[in-house]
Amino acid sequence: MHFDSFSDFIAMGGHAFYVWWAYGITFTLLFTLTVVSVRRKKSLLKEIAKRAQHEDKLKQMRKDKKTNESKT
Amino acid sequence: MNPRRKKRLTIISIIFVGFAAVVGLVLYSLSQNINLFYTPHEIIGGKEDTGLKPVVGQRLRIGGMVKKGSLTKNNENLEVSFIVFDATHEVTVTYEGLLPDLFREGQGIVANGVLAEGNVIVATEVLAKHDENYVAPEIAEAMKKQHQKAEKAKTSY
Amino acid sequence: MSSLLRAHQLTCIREDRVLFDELSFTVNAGDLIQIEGANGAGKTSLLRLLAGLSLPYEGEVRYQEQAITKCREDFYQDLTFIGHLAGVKGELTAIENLSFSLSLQQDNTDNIDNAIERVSLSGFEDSYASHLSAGQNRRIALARLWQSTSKIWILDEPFTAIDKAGVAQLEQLFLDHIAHGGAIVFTSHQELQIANQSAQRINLEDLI
Amino acid sequence: MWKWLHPYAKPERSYQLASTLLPWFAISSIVLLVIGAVWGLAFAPAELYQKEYYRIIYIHVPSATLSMSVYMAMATAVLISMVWQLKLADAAAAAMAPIGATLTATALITGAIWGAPSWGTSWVWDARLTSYLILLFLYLGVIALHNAFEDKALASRAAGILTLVGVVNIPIIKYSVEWWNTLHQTATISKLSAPSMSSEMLWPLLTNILAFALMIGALTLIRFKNEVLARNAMRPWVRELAAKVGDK
Amino acid sequence: MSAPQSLSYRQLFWQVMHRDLKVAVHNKGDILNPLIFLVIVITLFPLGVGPETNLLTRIAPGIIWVAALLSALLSLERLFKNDYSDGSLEQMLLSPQPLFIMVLAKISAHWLLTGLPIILIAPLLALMLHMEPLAYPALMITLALGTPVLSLIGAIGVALTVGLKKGGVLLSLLILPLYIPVLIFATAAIEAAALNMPYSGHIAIISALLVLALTLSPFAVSAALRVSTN
Repeated sequence: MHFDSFSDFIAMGGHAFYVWWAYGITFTLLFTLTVVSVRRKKSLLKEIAKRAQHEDKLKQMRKDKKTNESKT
Repeated sequence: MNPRRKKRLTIISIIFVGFAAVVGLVLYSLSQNINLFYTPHEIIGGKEDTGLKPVVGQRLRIGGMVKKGSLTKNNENLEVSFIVFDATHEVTVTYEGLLPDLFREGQGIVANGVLAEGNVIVATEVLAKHDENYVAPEIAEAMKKQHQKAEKAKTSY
Repeated sequence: MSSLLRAHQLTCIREDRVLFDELSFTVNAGDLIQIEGANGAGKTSLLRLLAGLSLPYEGEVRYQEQAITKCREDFYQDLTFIGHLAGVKGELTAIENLSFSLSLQQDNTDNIDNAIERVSLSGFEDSYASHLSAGQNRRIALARLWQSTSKIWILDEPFTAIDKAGVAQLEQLFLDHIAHGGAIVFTSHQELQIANQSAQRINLEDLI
Repeated sequence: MWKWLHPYAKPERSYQLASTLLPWFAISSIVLLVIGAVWGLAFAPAELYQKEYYRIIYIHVPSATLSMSVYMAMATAVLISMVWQLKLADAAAAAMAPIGATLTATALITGAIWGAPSWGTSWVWDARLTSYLILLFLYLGVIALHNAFEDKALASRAAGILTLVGVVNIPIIKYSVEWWNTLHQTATISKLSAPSMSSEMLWPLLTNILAFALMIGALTLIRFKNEVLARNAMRPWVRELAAKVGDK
Repeated sequence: MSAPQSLSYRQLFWQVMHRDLKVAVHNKGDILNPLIFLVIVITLFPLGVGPETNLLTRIAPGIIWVAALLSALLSLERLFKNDYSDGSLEQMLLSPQPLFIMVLAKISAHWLLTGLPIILIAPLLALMLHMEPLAYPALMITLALGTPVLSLIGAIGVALTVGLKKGGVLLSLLILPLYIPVLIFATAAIEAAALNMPYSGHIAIISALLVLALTLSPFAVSAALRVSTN
C-alpha cells in the first residue's frame, strides 16, 4: 500500500480533484454505455415481439377475407 | 482491350501513382521540418537549411530545456525569467503568471510569446513538456546512488 | 441456350417487410415479361434489383449465368433501364438530353433526328426540357429505346403520360425488339394489347 | 479458413457463440478492472515529478491506445464484409462504433484533466490532440450514418465507406508525436524491451490495458448480439426469443 | 443496329463536365450564392471584432479559410442532389463506363464553379482584411491546392447523404472534421509566409492531401453513390 491512511488516499497528495474527476468520468461513461447496451436487448426483443404479433394479425385478416370470398 | 481490364488497369495505376506521390510529398515535408516550435539554436542561428531567423516582434513558440539555476523570481509580482537551452544555444524567457506544476529546472518546456530585442522571449504562456519516462522516486534515488557510486569508483582509481 | 438474365432466389425486404421471398425466374431472348402487383407490392424494387441498382437481401441476379455484381460493365453494355424518374435535365434541350444519355450508354448517336421524330418531338429538338410537358419529357427518355443496341430493356411504367398513338408506337417497338432477339421486363398499370398477346406475367402478390 | 468459418457465419450460431463467450469476458474484465484500479490508485508508487496525479495514466493510456485498435478492428470488419459479403461482419462493425467513440471521449477528457496540472493547459491545438479529436468526430460520423438509414444493411455499407476513408487518420495520430514537435510526449511502452517506465508502474498499466481490452470484448459481444437480433428480426429463431420475452 | 461507340475516358470526362457546366449556367444562383455568402462573412468580421488593423492582419488567413470552407459546404449539396432527384444519377450508375471518371468530372465541374471564384476573389478579400502583403502568394497557392480538396472530400459526404431527407446537418458532421487538416496547414503556411519564413513544407503537405483526395475520393464517392441510391 502506497498511502499511509485512507484520507491520504482520498487526498491524492493534493491532486484529488484531477485524479478522481478523471476516474469518475471514465467509469461513469463506460458504465452508462454498458447499461444502455444491455437494456437495448430487452427493448429490441419487445419491439420484435410486437411486430410479430402485428404481422400475425394481418395474416389472419387476409386468410379470413379469402375464406369469406370463397364462401360467397 | 476489354473494358473490364482497361478499367482495372487504370484503377491500379492511378492508385499506385497516387500513393507514390503522397509518400514523396510527405517525406519532403518532413525533411522541411515544419516545427510547431523553434529551438534556441534556431532562434539565434536560424533554421538549418535556409538560415532564416525570426525577426524581433515575431510571435513564436519556443521549446527547450530550462537551464539549472537560471530561474529568477521577482517577489513583488509573479514575474519570472529563466534560460532555455538546447545542445548549442540558450535564450532567455520572461513570463508573468503562474508556472505549471511540472515546471522545474532541467525539465522541457514550450512557451508561446514574442521575440524581443537581444534574443529575449516575452512569453504569454508557458507549458511544461513531459517526456515519456515515468520513474518512481525510490528508483530515481537508487539510480542516483548507483551513479554516485560509479563516479566514486571512477575517481578512486 | 443459356438465359440472358436470371433472378436466382431473390429476397427483398423493405423496412422489415418481406416484399418477396426466394423469387426465381429467367429472362430469355425474345421474352416480354410484365411484372404485376398492387401499389407497394415491390414491382419497382424488383426492377431495381434486376438492374443492379439495389442489392437483394438474399439471392442474386445473373447476367449470362454470371452474378451481375461481377460483370457490371458487360451487363450494362447490354441493358437499357428507364425508371420512374426520366433522368431528363430541364436545363438541357431535348437533343442534348438524348445525346448525353445515349453516349453514357455507349449507344449510337448518329441518327439522332430519327429517334426524335419517332417520339413525335420534331420541332422541339432545341427546346429546353423544362419548357416541355410531362409526356414530352417522358418521350425524351423513351427516345433512346429507338437507338438502343442493348438486348435487355427494363422499363418501369414506360407508358405513363404517353398518349394513345405513342403507346401504339411503343408497343410496335417492343414487338420489333423481341423479334430481333431482345428481351423486355416492364411494369404497367394500363391494359395493353401486346400484354394480352405475347407477354408472360409475374404477379408479385401471388408469391406471398 | 473459409470452410472452417462457415458454420459460424450463420447468425444463429454466432449469436450462441457470443452468448457463451460473454460471461467469460464479462467476469474476467470486471475482476481485472477492479484489480487494475486498486493497484494503480493505491499500490503503485508515486511518480518522481508528477506525484500522485500521474495515476490518470492508468485510464488514459488504455482508452487512448485501445480506441485506435477498436477503429482498426472496425475497419477490418468492414473490409471483410465488403470482400466476402459477410453480413455478420457488418453487425460487428456497427457494434464497435459506440464503444470506440466512448473510449475516444474518455481519452480526450482524461487527457485534458491530466494536462491541466502537468502541462499547464487542458488543450493545445497540436498534431496529436487535433488528429485525435478528428478520430472522435469520425466515430460520431459513423454512428450518425448507422442511424440515418432505415435499412440496416444499407446503413452499414454507408458507414463502412466513411470508416475506410477515416483509416488515413490512424497513422497520423500514431506518428504525430514523432513527426512533429508536439507538446504530447512520445509513446511510453512502444519498445517492449526497455519501456520508459519503472516496472512497479508498468505492471499495473499493463493490467489495466488488458482489463480494458477484455471489457471492450464484453461490450462488443453484448452489442454484437443486439445487432444480430435487429438485423434478423424476421427469422423464426429471433421470433421465438422475442416471444419468450413478450410472454413475461 | 450499328456497333456501340466506345468513348475514351478523356471524352467521357469532358462530356460529363461539359454537361454539368451547361446545367449550372442556367442556375446562376447556385454559383453566386456561395460567393456572396463568402463575401458577407468576411465583411462581418471587421464589424464583429473591430476594425483594428493589427488584429485583422493577424487573423486574416484564418478568416478567409474558414469562410471558404463554409461556403464550400454550402454549395456542396447541389453536387449530386439534382441528379439524384431527376433520375440522371441512376442513368450514370447504369452506364457501362467507369463511374469514377464521371464522378471526377462532376467534382471538377463543381470546383470550377465554386472553388475557382473563391481563388479569384481572394486577393480582394485579403486586401479588405489588411493581410500582410508578403502572404498573398501563399494565400493563392494554398487556396489553389486546398479548394479542390474541399470539393473532393465534400463529395464523399454528399454521396453518402444524398438519399437522406435530412442530410444537411449530417453532411457537416461528416465533412468538417476531414477539413481540419487542410485548414490547419493552409493557415500555418500563410502565417509562415507573412513572417517571411519558408512554407514549402506546408505546401507539400497540402499537396499530399490533394493527391490523396484525388486518388481515393472518386472511388469512395462511386461506392457511396451505389449505396445511397439503393
